[in-house]
Amino acid sequence: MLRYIIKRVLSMIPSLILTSIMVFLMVHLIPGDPAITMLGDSATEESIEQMREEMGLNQPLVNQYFIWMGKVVHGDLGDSIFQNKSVMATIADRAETSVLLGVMAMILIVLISLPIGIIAAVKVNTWLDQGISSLAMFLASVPAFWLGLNLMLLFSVKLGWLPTSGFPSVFRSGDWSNLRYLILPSISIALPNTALIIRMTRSSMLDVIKEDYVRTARSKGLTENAVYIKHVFRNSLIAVVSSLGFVFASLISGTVVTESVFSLPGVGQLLVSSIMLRDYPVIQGVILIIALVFMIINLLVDISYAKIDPRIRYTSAK
Amino acid sequence: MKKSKKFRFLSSVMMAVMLLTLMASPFAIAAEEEPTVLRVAVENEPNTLDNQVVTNDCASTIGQHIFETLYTYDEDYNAVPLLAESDETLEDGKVVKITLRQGVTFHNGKEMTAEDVYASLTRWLEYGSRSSQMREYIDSIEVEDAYTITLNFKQPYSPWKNLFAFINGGPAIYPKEVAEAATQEPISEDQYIGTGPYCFVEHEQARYFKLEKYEDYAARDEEAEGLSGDRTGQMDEIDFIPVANASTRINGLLAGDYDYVRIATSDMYEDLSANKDVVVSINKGTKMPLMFFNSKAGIFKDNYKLRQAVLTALDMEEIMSIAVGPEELWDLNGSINPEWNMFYSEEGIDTWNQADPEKAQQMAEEAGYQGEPIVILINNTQQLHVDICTVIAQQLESAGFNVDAQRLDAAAQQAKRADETQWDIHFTHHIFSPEPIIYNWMNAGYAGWWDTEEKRDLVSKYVAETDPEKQAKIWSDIQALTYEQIPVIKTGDCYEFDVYSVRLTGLDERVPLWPCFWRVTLA
Amino acid sequence: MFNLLRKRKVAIVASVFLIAVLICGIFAPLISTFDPNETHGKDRLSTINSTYWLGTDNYGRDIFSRIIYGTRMSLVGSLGIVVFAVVLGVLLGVVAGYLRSAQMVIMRLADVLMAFPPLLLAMMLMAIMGSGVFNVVIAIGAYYMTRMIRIIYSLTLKIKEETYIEAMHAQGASTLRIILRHIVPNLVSPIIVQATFTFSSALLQMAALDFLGLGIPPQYPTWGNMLSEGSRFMTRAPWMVVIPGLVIVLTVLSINIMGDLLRDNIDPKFRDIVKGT
Amino acid sequence: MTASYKEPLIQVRGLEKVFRIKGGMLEKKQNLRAVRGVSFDIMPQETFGLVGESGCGKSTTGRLILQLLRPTGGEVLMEGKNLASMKGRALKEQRAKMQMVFQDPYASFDPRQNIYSAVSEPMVIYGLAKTKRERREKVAQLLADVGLNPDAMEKCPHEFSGGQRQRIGIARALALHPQFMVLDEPVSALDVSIQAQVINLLLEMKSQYGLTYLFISHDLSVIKYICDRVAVMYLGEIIEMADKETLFAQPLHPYSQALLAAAPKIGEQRTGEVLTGEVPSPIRPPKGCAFHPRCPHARECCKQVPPVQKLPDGRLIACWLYA
Amino acid sequence: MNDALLNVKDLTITFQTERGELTAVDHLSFDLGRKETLCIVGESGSGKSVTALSIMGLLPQPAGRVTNGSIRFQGQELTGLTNKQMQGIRGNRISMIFQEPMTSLNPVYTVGYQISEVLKKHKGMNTKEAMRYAAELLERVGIPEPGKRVHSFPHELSGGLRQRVMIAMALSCDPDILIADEPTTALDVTIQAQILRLMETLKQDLDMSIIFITHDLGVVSQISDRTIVMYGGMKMEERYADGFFDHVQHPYTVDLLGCIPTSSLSDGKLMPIPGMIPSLANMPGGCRFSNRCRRAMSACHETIPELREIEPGHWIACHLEDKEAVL
Repeated sequence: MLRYIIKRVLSMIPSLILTSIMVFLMVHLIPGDPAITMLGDSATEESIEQMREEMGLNQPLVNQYFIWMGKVVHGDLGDSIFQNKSVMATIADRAETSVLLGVMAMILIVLISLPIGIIAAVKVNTWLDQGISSLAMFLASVPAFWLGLNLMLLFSVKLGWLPTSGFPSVFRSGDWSNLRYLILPSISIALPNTALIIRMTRSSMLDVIKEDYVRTARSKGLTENAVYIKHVFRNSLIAVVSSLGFVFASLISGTVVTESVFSLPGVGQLLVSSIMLRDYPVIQGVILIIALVFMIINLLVDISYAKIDPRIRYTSAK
Repeated sequence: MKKSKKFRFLSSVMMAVMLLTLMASPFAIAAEEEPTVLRVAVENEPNTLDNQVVTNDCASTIGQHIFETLYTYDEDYNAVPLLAESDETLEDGKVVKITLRQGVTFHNGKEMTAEDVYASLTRWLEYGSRSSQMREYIDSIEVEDAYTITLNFKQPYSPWKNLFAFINGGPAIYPKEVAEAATQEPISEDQYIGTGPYCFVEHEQARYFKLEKYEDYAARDEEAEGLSGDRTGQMDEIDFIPVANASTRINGLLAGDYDYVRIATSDMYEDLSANKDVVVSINKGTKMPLMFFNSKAGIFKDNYKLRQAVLTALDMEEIMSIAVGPEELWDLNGSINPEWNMFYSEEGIDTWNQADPEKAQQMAEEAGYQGEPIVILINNTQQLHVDICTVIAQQLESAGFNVDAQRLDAAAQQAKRADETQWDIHFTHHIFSPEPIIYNWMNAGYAGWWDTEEKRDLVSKYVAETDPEKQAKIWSDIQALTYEQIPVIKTGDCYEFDVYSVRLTGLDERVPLWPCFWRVTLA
Repeated sequence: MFNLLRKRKVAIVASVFLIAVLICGIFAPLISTFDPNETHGKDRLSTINSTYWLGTDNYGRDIFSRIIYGTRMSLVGSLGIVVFAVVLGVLLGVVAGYLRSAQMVIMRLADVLMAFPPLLLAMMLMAIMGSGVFNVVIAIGAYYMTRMIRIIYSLTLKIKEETYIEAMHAQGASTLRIILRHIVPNLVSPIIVQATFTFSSALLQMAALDFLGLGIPPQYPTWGNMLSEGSRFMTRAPWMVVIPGLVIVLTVLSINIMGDLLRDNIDPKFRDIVKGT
Repeated sequence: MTASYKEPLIQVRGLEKVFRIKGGMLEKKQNLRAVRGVSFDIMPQETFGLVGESGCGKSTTGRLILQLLRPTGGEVLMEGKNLASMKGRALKEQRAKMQMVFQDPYASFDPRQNIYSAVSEPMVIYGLAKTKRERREKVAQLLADVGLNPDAMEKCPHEFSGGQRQRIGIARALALHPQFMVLDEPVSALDVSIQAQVINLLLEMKSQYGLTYLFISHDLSVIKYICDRVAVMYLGEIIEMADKETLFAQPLHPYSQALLAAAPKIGEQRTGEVLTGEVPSPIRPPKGCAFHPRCPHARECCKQVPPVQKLPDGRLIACWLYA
Repeated sequence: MNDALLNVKDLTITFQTERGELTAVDHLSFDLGRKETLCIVGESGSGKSVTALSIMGLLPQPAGRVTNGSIRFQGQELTGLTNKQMQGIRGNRISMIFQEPMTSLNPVYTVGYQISEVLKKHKGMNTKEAMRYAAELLERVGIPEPGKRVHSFPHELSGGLRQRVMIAMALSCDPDILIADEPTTALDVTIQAQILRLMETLKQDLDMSIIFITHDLGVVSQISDRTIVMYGGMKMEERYADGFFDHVQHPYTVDLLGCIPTSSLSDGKLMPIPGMIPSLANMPGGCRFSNRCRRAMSACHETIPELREIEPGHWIACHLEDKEAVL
């Protein structure tokens, strides 16, 4: 297993290098630069030019890239232009929110969509199945900001159960009740994504139901429940896990709208604000980290395949 | 088919998680001797509080609690002393001697002396956002003794007092060692040492700016009123929390997460004024949406007739009623400064708000316009700009102009603006300034580059004049020139408004440009 | 096709709705009552009434006409994205599937592009080229292209192993002929299924981009733009956000229903690959 | 039909094929030696049978001859020309002379094509019939030959039964008037009553067009009915090869004997002892005679590779019993 | 045979399809005695597998339904039982093995676990006991190193070994009836011989009867005590095994024998049965074989022939009267 992991990690390096080149080029092609955003609207042209000199933005792009990559190779993503701390530190501040938000959303997604997906598959082509599929598709097409604002109106303003916005750090304050700040945001992230997992669970189970070993399981006299859960669902786990991995990866970077509605200090928000500020090192650092996380999640999903389906671990000589 | 075992097990876990977190929330036990905290939701997160080199409104709202300037404004926006004790003008305005108050200490305990003021002024003159004009007129600054400082001008420069009172992009007073070390880059957070009623504790990115009451603040003895007078802090701690989304800010106020909310959107005005749990307070300072014309290149260069044609086409009432909405939040006012201000003038405003597309089209043809596309640069992060430009584009199209409205984010707009070949009109706004000379279009280096002979000599006459009445007269000539050469077109005055909980006391009836919270108490 | 529809009644409703949307898109000028960009200051934020069938927005523009015209731009945008994703996706997917050498490079590129969230891509493209339909298509299209490449790649691998492909080799058919006459035609039905799901999620992604002001420029009314403008008036004029939101939801729902219908009837061999994600 | 003394049509010399298969996620690449040095000749108008259990390499051998798979060793001569070294145009010309019929009737047709285009495609590739009309006539003729109604041309494969599709497969193979045809288990997937129809059709086609067959199957009774000479394969090697009569009358190699004994005969209830054990893995084949671990007569010398001998009755056998 | 273990009377099974209701099995009746191997032989589409599935109550839902007739097992009517009640019988009193060993076992569980599932369900054993007994079962069906094999996964075993695992699983609760649906069709000839030999020995040792479904007449002659020939969903002929192939009467069975090549050198040219296997949608009227029967008479096309006992233990459903006409 270790040999496989090492091989996969090594194969990540070319991808990361390719990503870094793409990001660097794109970031520097955007009009406007940190000098402008730092000095603001009324600054004169010469003061901006002076600031560019100071920041070393006038050097040829290639040099700037290799200076940056030189540091990245040693694990230092450089320093944020606007917050006088390292890019890694800025991302670390925000990572807590995004990770906790992602994990809570995933828990909700799994708790909601797996059982419903199973029921939809078991009761295929009944009104229940079509009802569930249509509801799932409805949830998938509800705009995130609309869901977020309405949840906030209902649960925070009218009922006052939950706070409206912000998220005081849990690790630093050690106060786990702060998680209540993330309940509404994670619901508004989870619901649209449940549709994908419900559909995936349903369709992969429908494929497995037709397999011979399901008929064998029934011929052994097992109850319908046992057949569906132990035999059918267990075998459709691979397709489900791969789509869960995909959803979790997209959560890390894709929750910008929800973060802006609930004003959560997440990675998505950091990315948007640093693009607005043209904070080059932070933009490049965040995207590299997102790409790395994406690849790590894919690797974890692939490794879990071996656990889920023994055929993948090793094939017999036959 | 009974529910599958797995499903029953999973749903019970989910319920448990939800209940657990709900239980914990409302019962945080309030300790007796809890320090009073004021929670202010602000509209964005400034990347620095170094007011000398940035003009972000939010940086001034927070900054004015930490740093102080030599002068400040009273209710009617006349400059009154703050850190300064008194001043006298000698040699008909070319020399100004300012004596400082004594016993004023910085947050690090060190007493403020002329040395600190000298270093701060020097750094501001060198790199300040709004010091470029004064930099041409100033000759030197001398430290007379520990508490007096002298400004020597090449020619008389009367606006210095208004400039010293305007903290936004103005000369906030820093300790000597901080000011001397500071360059063009904003000072770092550990250097936020001022003389204000609150000292800077901590800034957590995207979470809050925490300020704490400065116990031995040297307050003035006059009665506190607006920004002037005794600024001793009442609340122990103030948290400024950036919340980008306006609806979220308001919902947070209604749900009790915040006590004070900066800038709500205009469409919420009616509902919020009807709501008895909150107080709506309109900002006294006007906000002028402005169209800047490109005087360096393109079809508007030296073509005042075409600019007048554009002005003729615009129906300001429709623009403001659509873009802002409720009457209380906007006025149709052609004058650059509002009515209650001494620089209010009627000069040239008869050509303002004609709303006559046919005449405009005819004037444009006479001015040699053959339908070339007019590029308007819009900053899409400012919703007000987007709304106004949408209506303007519609009106100009119906007056025969060919409009190419380009929406870009703030940095991209500003970058494109720097290149004169890329645009014809760029849209921004300017907050009210007691000292009109610092408005951007008065500065030749600012994008639009209005730099004509008549303007230069009017400006030099203006700055040389020390008598306020005469200065106001010169200003109305400048306004007349503005309506003749049209460097900018103003679409009216609009007012932002803040909303706060009824439990707050000690706030002014109308928000003084940047709200101040040192007199606030939370019932 | 019709007996498929009969089987699922809800599919009939969906197809009728889609046809209606299509007609609105094509004959927008005839159906809409006002010019979508025409502002009527005084009738601002009015509710549903006789003159403005679905009320007006904050600029006083007629919402009904904007929805009708919005159909055109939303459909064109989504169609552009689908075409971009399908054409490049199929091209690269088949090449990666058939030629071992190309497989490494193309799949590596797909991984990298996959890590780029469409939102970020759109933000950068918009900042570089200014807002426009073209860069929205590329930004979102690139993301779905990578998904299409993966699907076509695995489909090609599966078809390549089929006996009739081996029969073609036995008859001396050239690689090009096999790809064009035997592999691509068999990809058509799974492509159609994946295209329907791409179309519906592209519609949503465009609405999200418009909400962040990165999407199609405001002169062209789109459902996304209307949604984002409406978001500011949710309390004051809820219909401004509900109506476009509803139209998006119903359209996406109908497309997905048709997609499901198609996917359940394509060749079972491909069903496990084309999961409609 | 005993072998005529003409030049053999197909000569297979020491044919080898090694597949590099990737084990599971964790195993490194392994060599699967599917065909381990196979040699035989096929005379013109002869039906040569290849019989053996699954995994013995018989299908692979058929594909190697047609160059659908490139051999990793040995050579295949057709009319004296070595196919293994041919490339591009030359190989394409040679392909017209040798065609194949596949086992699974449902998978051997492109579901998108109707019968007319399926059967006429070879003609298009080789430009045999210029105009569409000419092609339609040829296809109609071929369909009639295989006993199908010509107006079936417009229909698609899924509208036909397994037996009919196998007939269309044969029609397609005949389109280029080949000399040699590889039949890879053509009737194994069919029902018994249909099987007989197709077998008779194959025999008719052979006599009508003077074809030469390589008939691959695991069903001994079908091999016995249709073939002239038979080779028995085990784990990638030919262990016994002889005329049908000599082999079926008296199989000598222990594996051939076991194979014949195992096939259930109609009307007989066999009680003899049964061959035990499983076919070993081709990745790590046993040393020497591959059958020795399961062979009842195995001796110490069987661990060395048995010589291939020609017995007086014309039979080739690779077994130490007869060395 | 009133003390029959299982008797099936007038069993009719229909399938709901887009093209309306199709009859897969039409008024089939047969009995199964103790320790007897009944062979049901027929080509594809003859309804043999559907019959087996209906006995187990595993007809594909919701399409398949037993529209009439009865299946009585030890006096208990099975068609009326609920799914819950049938689960008590499946794998316990009646168990089944299938054709494709490659796909009949769940790839993600060890073979031991899949066997222990049956033991835990019907015998109430705990996991440890069940796994230990599973190893014994594997040994009884002739799998080498059963202790190790019980923990291996299906894909690690060859086709033959997997079929042995299926048999072990089916025998785990000493069922009264084992239904085998073409268990050896997918196997190589040598492995098939091993499995058939295993089933014979098991039948001797255990008090169990077997319903063996196949299309291969060679297999029939190897293991059958009594054989039923089915065609188009109906029973054509039924006879005890002794001298079966010399005394078959029904034209279909005779012609079928005529078109099967044997491995003896002596048999002559194959005589194929003309025409195609009838699909359920367009079944010929009257006798189902009438459209392909060399000796079809006008009566054959109109009425379905009655089942007649032409000699003790030998029934045929054919209008032809005297013996000679048949041969």
